[in-house]
Amino acid sequence: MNVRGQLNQEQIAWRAAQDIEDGQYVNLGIGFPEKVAAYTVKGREPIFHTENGVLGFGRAPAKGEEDWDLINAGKKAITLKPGAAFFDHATSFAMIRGGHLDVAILGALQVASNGDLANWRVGSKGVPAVGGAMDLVNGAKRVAVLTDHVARDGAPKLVERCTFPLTGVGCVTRIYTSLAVIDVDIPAARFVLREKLPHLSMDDLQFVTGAKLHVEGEVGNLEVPELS
Amino acid sequence: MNVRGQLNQEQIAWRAAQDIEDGQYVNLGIGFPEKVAAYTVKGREPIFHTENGVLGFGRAPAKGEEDWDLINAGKKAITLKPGAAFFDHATSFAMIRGGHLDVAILGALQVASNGDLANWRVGSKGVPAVGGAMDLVNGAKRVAVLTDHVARDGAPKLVERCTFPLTGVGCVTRIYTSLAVIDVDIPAARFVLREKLPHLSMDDLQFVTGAKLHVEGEVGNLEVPELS
Amino acid sequence: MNKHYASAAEAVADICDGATVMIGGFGGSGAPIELIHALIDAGPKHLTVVNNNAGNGHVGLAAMIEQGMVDKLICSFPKSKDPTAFSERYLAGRIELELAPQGTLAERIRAGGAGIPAFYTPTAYGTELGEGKPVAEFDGRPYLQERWLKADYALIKAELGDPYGNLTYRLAARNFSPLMAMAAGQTIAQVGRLVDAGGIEPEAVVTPGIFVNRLVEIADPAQEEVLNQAEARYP
Amino acid sequence: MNKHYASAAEAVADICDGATVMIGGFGGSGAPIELIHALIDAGPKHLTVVNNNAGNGHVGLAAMIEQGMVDKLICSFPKSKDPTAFSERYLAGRIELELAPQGTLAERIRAGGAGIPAFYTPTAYGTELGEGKPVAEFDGRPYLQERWLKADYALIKAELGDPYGNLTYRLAARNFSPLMAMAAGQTIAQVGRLVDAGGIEPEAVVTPGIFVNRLVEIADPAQEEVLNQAEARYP
Repeated sequence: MNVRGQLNQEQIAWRAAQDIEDGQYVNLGIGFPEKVAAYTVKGREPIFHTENGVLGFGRAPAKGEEDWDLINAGKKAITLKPGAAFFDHATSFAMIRGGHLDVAILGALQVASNGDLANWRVGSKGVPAVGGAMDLVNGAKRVAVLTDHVARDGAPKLVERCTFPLTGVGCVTRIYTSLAVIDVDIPAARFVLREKLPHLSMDDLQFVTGAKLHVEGEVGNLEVPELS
Repeated sequence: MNVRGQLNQEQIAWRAAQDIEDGQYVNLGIGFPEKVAAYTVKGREPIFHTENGVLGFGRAPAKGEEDWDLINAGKKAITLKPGAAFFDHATSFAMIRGGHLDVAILGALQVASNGDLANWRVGSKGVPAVGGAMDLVNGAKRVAVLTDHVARDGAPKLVERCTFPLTGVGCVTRIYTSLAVIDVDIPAARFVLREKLPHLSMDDLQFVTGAKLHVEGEVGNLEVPELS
Repeated sequence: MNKHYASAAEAVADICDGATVMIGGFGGSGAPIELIHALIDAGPKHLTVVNNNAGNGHVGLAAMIEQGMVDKLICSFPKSKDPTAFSERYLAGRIELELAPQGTLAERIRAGGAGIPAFYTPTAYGTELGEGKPVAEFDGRPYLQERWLKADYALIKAELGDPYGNLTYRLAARNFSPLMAMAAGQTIAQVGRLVDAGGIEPEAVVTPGIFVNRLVEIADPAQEEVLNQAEARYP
Repeated sequence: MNKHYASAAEAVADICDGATVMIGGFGGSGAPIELIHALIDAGPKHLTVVNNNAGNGHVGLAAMIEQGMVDKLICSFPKSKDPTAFSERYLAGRIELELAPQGTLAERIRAGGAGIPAFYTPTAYGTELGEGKPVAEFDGRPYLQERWLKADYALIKAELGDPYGNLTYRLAARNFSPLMAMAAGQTIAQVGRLVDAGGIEPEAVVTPGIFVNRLVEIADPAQEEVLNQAEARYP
C-alpha cells in the first residue's frame, strides 16, 4: 500500500503519546511501541514500567555508559529518573495482572473487531516466544495497539477474526495505525473510526480494513507533525 | 493429677529445646512455647521466626527499652540479633506454608494419635481467634507440641480423636508433656512412647493418656534439670 | 506527579458509608493511628474493615468499632489485652466477624493486589474454618480454594515516602501494609517523613509508588501500645 | 551458622543428572555466570532448566545448552541476539520447551516457594498456551488454573550476602532471583561481596536468609552482555 501522507512509526507513536495522561503508569512493548516515550506531551509525566522490575526509568544512556544490570524488557540499557523503584518479577506482574497499570501499548500482527489480539507468533513454525504480552493484555486498564494499517504483503491487520495465534481475547480498545485511530467496541464486536488522515476517503480506508468501520458522530482529522 | 517429679513448663520447654539443631529455623507459638528459646543448647544457634515478619530476633528488651514497632506474634517487644531480616506478611507465611521452617512448636488443647491437633478454641462460645496456628501446622517441616499431660480437670489431652475444633489434621509428630516424650506415627495413627519420667510406671502413664501408648525399642528416661 | 495531601482529614474525606477499608498493622505495630482517627472524625458508617486484629483499648481500630462505624470485620485474631470494644459488640451480635487464618488472610490480600482471583492452600483443611470451601487434591494432598480480597481503601503507615508514593517501613511495622497497598482502589499512607524524589534509593523501596495514591506526612506518629498504656481514648 | 562455600565448584558439586535447576536473571541482568560455568565444569546431564530466556551467544545458559546438559527448558522468551545454542537444538527436536507467559512463570515460581500448589490467572486464557489447562469462572470472568513450579536447585546472583544468607540485589538484576530462592530445595547464591552478620540492614534485606542455602563470593562478576560483545565462549 502506498497512501500519500501515511504516517511513519514515529508519527504513529506521537499520536499514541497524546492520549497518555499526566501521572499514568505505562508499559510500552518492545520495539516500535518504545518510541512512544520520546513523544511524551510537555507538562505530563507518565511513569514507565518495564516487566523486569523497574518503575520510573528514563532515556537510554549514552553509548559506553551502559550498565547491563539496568535494562528494560527489550534488554536495552536504560537510565533511572528520581523516584524510580526496583522490585522482583512477581511484584512486577502483580502490577500488570492486578490492574495497576493504566496503559499498555503493544504491537500487533492482527487485531479483531472483538478486541482479540494476535502479536506473538505467525504460525506453528520456528521458535515460539511470548514474554509478558499475554499478561499485559489481560491486566492493564487500557490496552492499545500501534501498527501499520496493513501488513507488508498488503493483507489487512484489522480483521473480523484473528487467524494468527491469539495473545489475548477481547482486550484491545484502541488502535493507532498509519492511517487512522480506531476504537474497539468489544461488547458489540465492532471497530469505531475516531480519526483518519484528512485526505483519505472512507471508502479507501474501508478497502484496506478487514472488518467494517463504524462511525459514531464526527470522524476527526488525524493530524501529526512531520517526524522521522 | 499430682505426679511426683512431674515437669513444670520450664522443664518441658528445656526438653523440647534439646531437639532443636544448630541453624534450624524455628517458630515458637505464643505463650508457653516461647519459653523454649531460653533453653537453646549451648553451641547451637537456631534462628527464630515470628509471623509478623521477623527472622533472627533475640531476647525481650529491658523494661523501658521497648520499641513497639519491634514485636513478636504475641505482641511482646523483642530485640534483634545481627543478621536479622524484616519482610511482609505474605513473605512470612510463604516461609511457613512453603515448607521453609524446620520446626514449629505449639501448645495444645488436645492431640490425637492420628496427628490431629486442637489448640485454637474450646467450643463454639466466646470470640474465636486463630492467628497463624493453622498455617504453621500445615507448613513447618516438623510440628511439635508442648503440653501438660492432662488438662486441669484431669481429662486426657492425648486422645484417640480430638473433640475440640481442629487446628490441623495429621500434623503433629512429637509431643513433649509433663510426663513423657511421645512421637506420633501419623500413617499408623498411633502414639509411640520415647521417654517417660524414670519413676513413672507404664500403667500409670497409660492411665492418664487417652489413647494407647505403643513401645518400639527402648523407652528412655525423661531427665531434665531443676528449673523454675 | 505529587500524591501529597495536606492533612489526614483531607486524605480520608471521601471514604463513605459501606466502604471496605483495609487497615495496616499487626496489633499496634504499623497501625496508622492518625489516619484512623481522621476517619473517626469523618464518621462513615457500615464499613467492612480488614485488619489482622480487632483493636485494643479505646484508640485506633477499637475506637472505630466503639463509634459503631464497623458492620463487619475480616481478621485472624480479634483478641488483645483490652478487646472489649470488639468482643462486647460481637457477643451481642452487633458486628459480623469473618475469621481467616493469618497466612490465608495475608495471601488473599496479596492475591487481590496481584490479580489472582483464587488460589489453593493446605491451611484450614479439615477444620471448621475450611467448611464450605472448595477442596481439590494436588499431588495427593488436599487443599482449600481461597478467594482474593480487595478493598475500596487501604490506610497504612510507612516510615519514608516520596512524591511518587514509594514507601519504606520501620522495623516490623511493615507486616500487612505492602499487601494492602496492592489490594485497595485507593491506598492512603501516613509517612513519618516525606522526602524528595530520589530520597529513597530505588533498591530500598519496599512498596513501589504505583500501589500508593495519597500521602500524608505525620511526624512522630502515635504508637497504639503507648496510647493504651496511658489509657487514652478517642475521640 | 555460616552458609559460605569457598568456591563456585564446591557450591554446585552435588547437582546431579536429571536435576531441575532454576537460574536467575533476565537476559544477562542478574545471570549468575560464574555459577553456571562451574556447573558446566561439573557437567551433569539431562537437566531441566527454568529461566526467563534460553541464553544468548556462547556463555552462561547458552553454553550449558551447547554442552548438551539441558533436556528441557521452561521459559517465556527463548530468543536473544544470538539464540543459536537453543534454537538449533530446539528446531532439531533435541531439547524440549515448555513456554509460559512471563508473569505466569514468575507467579508459578513464587507459588512453589509459598506452598500454593495452584492458582488462577486470566493470562493466556483463550490462547494456545492455555490449551488443556483447567478453566474456572470467578465473578463472571474466565481464568486458567496454573500449577506451582519448584526446583532441586536455584542458581542466583546477588550483590551483598551475609553469613545467614540474607541478600540484596543490584539495580534491575533482582528480577526472578528472589522468587527462585524461595522455590528451590537448595538455593546457591553468588554474591559480589560477603559481609558480616549485621552488614545488611534488616530493613534492606530483599531475600531473607531462610531461602538461601549456599553462598559463594564472586567479586567483579562477569556480565553476559559484556562477554557476548567480546564474543566469548565457554569453556
